[in-house]
Amino acid sequence: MKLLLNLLKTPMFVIGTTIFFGTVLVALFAPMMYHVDIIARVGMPYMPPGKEHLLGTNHLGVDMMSLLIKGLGSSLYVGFLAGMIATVTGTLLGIYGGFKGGWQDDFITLITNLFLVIPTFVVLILISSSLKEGRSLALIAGIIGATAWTWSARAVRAQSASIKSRDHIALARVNGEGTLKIVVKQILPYLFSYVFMVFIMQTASGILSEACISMIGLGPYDTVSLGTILNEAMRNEALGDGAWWAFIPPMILITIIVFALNFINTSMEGVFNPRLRK
Amino acid sequence: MKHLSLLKFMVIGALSCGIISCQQKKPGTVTEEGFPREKTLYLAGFQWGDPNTFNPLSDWPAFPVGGKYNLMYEPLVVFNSITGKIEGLLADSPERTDSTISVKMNPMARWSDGKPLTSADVKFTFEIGKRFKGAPTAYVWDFISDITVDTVVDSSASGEMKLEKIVFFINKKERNNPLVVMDILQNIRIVPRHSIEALLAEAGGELAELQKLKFDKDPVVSGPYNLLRYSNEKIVLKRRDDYWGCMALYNNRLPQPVYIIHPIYKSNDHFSIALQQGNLDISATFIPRIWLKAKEGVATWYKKEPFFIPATIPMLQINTTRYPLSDRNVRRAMAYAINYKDIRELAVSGYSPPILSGLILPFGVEADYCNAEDIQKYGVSYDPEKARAIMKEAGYTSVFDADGKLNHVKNAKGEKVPTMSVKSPAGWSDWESMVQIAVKGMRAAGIDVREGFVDASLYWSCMPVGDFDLLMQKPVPEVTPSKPWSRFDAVMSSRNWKPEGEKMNENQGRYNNPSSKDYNPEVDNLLKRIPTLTDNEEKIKAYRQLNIIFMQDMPALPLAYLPEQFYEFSTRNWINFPTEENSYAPPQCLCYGAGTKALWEIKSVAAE
Amino acid sequence: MPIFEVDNLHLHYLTRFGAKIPAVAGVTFSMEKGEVLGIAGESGCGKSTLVNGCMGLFIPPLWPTSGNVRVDGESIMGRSPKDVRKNILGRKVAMIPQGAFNSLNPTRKIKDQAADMIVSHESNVDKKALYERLRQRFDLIGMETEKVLGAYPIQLTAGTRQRCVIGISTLLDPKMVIADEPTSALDVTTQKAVIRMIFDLLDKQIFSTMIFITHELPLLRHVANRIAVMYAGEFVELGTTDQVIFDPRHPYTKALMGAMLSAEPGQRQRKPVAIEGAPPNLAYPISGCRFAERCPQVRPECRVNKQEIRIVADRQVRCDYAE
Amino acid sequence: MPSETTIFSAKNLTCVFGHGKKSTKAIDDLTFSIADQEIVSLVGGSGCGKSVLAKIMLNLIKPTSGEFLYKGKPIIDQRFHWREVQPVFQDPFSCFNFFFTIRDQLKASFGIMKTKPSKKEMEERVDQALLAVNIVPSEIQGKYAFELSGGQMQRMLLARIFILRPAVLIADEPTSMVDACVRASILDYLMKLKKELSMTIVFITHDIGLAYYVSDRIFIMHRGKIVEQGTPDDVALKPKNEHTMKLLDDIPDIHKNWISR
Repeated sequence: MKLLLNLLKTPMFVIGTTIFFGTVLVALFAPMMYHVDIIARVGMPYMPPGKEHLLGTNHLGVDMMSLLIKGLGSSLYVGFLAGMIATVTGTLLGIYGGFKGGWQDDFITLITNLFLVIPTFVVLILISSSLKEGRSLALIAGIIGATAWTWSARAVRAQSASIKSRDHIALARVNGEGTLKIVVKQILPYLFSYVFMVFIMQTASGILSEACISMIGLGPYDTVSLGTILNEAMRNEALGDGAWWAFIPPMILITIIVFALNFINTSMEGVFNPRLRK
Repeated sequence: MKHLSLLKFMVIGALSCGIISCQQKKPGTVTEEGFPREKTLYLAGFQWGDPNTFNPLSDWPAFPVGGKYNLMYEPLVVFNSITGKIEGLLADSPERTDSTISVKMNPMARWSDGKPLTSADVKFTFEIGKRFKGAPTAYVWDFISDITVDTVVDSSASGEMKLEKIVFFINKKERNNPLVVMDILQNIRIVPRHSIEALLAEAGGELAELQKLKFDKDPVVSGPYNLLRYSNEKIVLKRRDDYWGCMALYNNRLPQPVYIIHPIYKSNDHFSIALQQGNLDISATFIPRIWLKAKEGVATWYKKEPFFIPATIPMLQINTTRYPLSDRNVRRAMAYAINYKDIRELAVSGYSPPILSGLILPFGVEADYCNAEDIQKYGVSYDPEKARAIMKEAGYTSVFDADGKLNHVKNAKGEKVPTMSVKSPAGWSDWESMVQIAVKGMRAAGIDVREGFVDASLYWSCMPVGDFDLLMQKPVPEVTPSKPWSRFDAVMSSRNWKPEGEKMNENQGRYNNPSSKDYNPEVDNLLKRIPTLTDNEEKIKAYRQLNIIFMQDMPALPLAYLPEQFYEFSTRNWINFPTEENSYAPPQCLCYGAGTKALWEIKSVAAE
Repeated sequence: MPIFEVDNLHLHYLTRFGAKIPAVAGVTFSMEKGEVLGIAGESGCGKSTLVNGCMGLFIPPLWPTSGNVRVDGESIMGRSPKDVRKNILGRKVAMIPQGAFNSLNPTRKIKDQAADMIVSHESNVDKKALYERLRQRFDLIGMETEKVLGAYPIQLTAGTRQRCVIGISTLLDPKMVIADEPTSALDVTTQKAVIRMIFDLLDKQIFSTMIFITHELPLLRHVANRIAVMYAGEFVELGTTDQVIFDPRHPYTKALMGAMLSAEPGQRQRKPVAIEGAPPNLAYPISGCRFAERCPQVRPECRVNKQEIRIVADRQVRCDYAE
Repeated sequence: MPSETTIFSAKNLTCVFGHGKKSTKAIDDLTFSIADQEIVSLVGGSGCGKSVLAKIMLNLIKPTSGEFLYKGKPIIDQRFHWREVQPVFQDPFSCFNFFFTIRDQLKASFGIMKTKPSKKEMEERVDQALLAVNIVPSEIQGKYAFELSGGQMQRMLLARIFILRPAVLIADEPTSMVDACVRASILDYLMKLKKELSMTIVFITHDIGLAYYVSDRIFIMHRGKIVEQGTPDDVALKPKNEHTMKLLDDIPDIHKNWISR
């Protein structure tokens, strides 16, 4: 509670969360207020922003505002899902390895290190290019999550190993608490803020990864994400034709989200990390 | 940490975008080492991969040897798509009888080593195809049966002159197709007998051995330019100041550019940027919204829509052997479901005039065969209601999700109809957009089709064996005297019909299976008869008949009219390119077909 | 002239809600060159706050209220933290912190961290000369130079780590050294080694004047010339080591001495006496003696009258009733 | 001979960490016994194995080889063992979880008891224990570990012992993180525990002076071995082993010469 209060007193955190939840709210509620249609053609290609179309149209004459709202939703969804997958997998493995120790820990560390040295973005490209048909948002998120869990595992493992040496774990044992209860009561609360930070970073990097693979044309089919908007704009010469509205807004959105998440993360680090807190 | 590197990636991306856009605004001429800009013409769009060989007898020689480029090796005649006339080059324009087509050789034609270019070279070039099945000229012997040479006396004002007359006999037994023979005269580039015969002897008389030679060191050519050097980045040609045509055809004038450089770009937008920066003078690639580039000095044939002269029809080829595409109703419903106006305005930047149903272009030389009444009666146009009605009538039920998205389609038996996909090369942005719009329309009309963008190599390998549901294609893109017959032939001919999995060079949709009960022999009859017709009324009648069958059966879905080749030029360094107002040559890149003559007419901006 | 003077120094913390909490009040002392002053007190008595004040380093929420600190006659008050870090710390006043682990960066080698110390204060240092200088200094202070300089902090024992910290913080030959509980995290054996090193540095004239802060009075007996006893932000007794250890006059000093232990004959029967209660909360104003609540000799007046420093038996004592 | 009145007895006790070349013997072939109601101090520098021995006594680490008996029997039921043997650790801050109130964590110690008392009784016993270490219960009501001082926290650990009333207390450097005045009071409470609960105490410290004050017997440990043992007066005033002498020498006593300058 006190931590939360401290967080709320950190301007960086407040700014970050405000911006981030702002984007989430837009993604959730804008479709109710704005007629979002990413199918219908409403005008000529690359119509500049104007009264009818606040952000102009894309190369197929589709309303950019609609595309952005829909794309924002997709990107956040992919980010959340990828972050969730990476964080949950990484945390479970990290806690298990860090708390259990022994050969299980060695094995998990080995696997993690192995995955860490593999260039994940290349793997990402290979997997998504081998899936010729039916790349859904969830699948893309799954692929990103599956390549990104390693550094959460590593980070969480280190943390849980250091918490393991704290004396209250020993006290809990002599209080007769079982392993599960110790993990839940004595370790998880300490990791929670950390895991949450990892989750936020994983979400941010998930959004970026999605944008990156969409940028090179390996993004999801049948839907619109901020990355695919950028990709379409790039392929259809928005840049050369001066149609800035086709690529600047999605770029700004991605930057804003990632910066907001970074803000949140940095501010939380300041509050949660005792050494920095001093 | 990882997120930081990704952030950097974004920042770098943003910066590089900014840099590119800045560069585009910066005018100026870029001079390459040793090639004075005012004497160098940059053209691009023909060579995409690394240049391997310049051997005119190999299968895929690099620019400007393969294809219909007239810079190094020349054909007998060229076709001017603007006038519809065949113009002379190594020979004068052909004369046609019922069984022969003949041309008279230009007596002034010379090889670059000074030897005269004679009928012997022509005969040699064609007869290589008779001797070797692997030669590029092998196919011509399906269409001609013999070549003979006579000497005729030409008595013009300047006095009497002995000329060689080459007579091509139409192969009545095999294909009996004078139209293709006409095409052949401008398709086959003549090679020097004296040098190649020697090389062939050195190669032990084996063509395969000869084909291994690269011909990249001062080859013997007849054209106005010769190869200077090449790399993976560009091909450089240098003007031949002793080109025979300067005297014979151009009043002793030289082509303006001393050098022609073909830079090798990898992606469509590079061409656009290079044109706008003035680093490229002519391009043959799709550049969207060309009117926006006018301020950078980029222009094309017309100043307003459709900008280009329509000459070809990109279409969705349909595999008619696969269910449910084997059902004519489904094909017709698809044709009704496509929003052709959106394709015209969005996908091809308005470069296409409004499309009419059928396989005949309602313009230029083909306009005669196009019949408005027939199209009114049998043709299709964008009408989603009609599309739905056809599907319903044919017993199909489309099942939609709550949010209005098509889920699947059931047939009359209640079985789920397989989802169809449209194969198209990934990254070809104009085609991608056409496919997107077509698919959008079909899905809205309750037809279960999806986009299937694939790697270009996969696309090319799937095409001849028919491994597709629908395939984005542009059959016979070149403008030739045989149009529109060759287009019908490419889409509908069952002459070599083979089942899916085996190669077919035409009709890859496997339309009109000769062994099926629905076989319509009239199609092949008409395709066989039209080339031999000389009477215009007869021809019109035959074409009308063929077009009606096409419109009824819809073996393919034409989407738009596009030019033979995109032709964009930049006036930053060179001016006086052929345009609508200044139509001294057809809208072709200055290396191609009848467009080559513009090389003598363009003017360097610096020299003005 | 004294080399280090603290003149009626008052310091306070400013809370987020704007309240001032006085942490150090009316501290006055001066030190001659070559002197070692020990400051003793329990945790939370304001020792560490005083250290920051003595370095002129004020990072919010710590603020100076009044008073002055002079090194070599020059005031070091009223400067920005950046200025203090560049021009005061390490050169005029060096600080030896409590936990070596917290003050060393675990990801960098000792030699790089030592080099930083020099580079951040001097411009245009030649890299080769710099490392030669480091080597000489580490040789001089009796470390295993080659092994230590190339090592990461984690590869060293706690004692060596602390000695490295001392070596690094005195690299620039500071005029004053403040050692803030440099040994309290160490076991007795290591503690001795560290103290020995500090003596060695004093003997080699690398620095000569030092403030040594600890809660272990017996340690001060061996280290300091003079001892100041601090309680709740104030000096309650300041005198020579022998005066304070063997003849304490302030009730708090007496109580501290009573809580000491030692393995000497007869001492086993003398049970240590704990001081009951806790130091006062400085957030609330205190009118009388700050020790009154825990003082065994408390009188009613103590709770009312503010105690001032006076001289009793040749040393300063902040108690009206001390004799 | 181990008997009912022998609390701990060890025979050839060895504990090895790691394996292969990296292995270290933390406890090396120890044989000793600790009698009921005795206060035994384990004294040694860091890394001498005293904390490992404490963990073995607490059954938090299993010895590699040798025999270790509690009241003459090997430790089988660890819950039973923990009802009998409880620790006080060195760093009070790391002994409490920051996410639950102190009071809740004190109550958590009832978990090891055979029959949990009623809620009301639990609260009462916690209050009593707090008062026993001189803390007014309301003072820590709703407070978290980081809101208390080091001395208060260390007393909380002692309060925990007052609640559990074990037969044996393993006090692992309970005073090394607190300052001198608090140290005295902690020692007071230990004595009080011993007196009130007739406890056996194993007191672990690096300060032989401290051991001298509290113990009945002192074990001097060095590199996993007990190098000297005896009564405080014997060990501290008439040391025979060099390691003992060094430990004595390292303490800065007021009266003796410590380091010459």
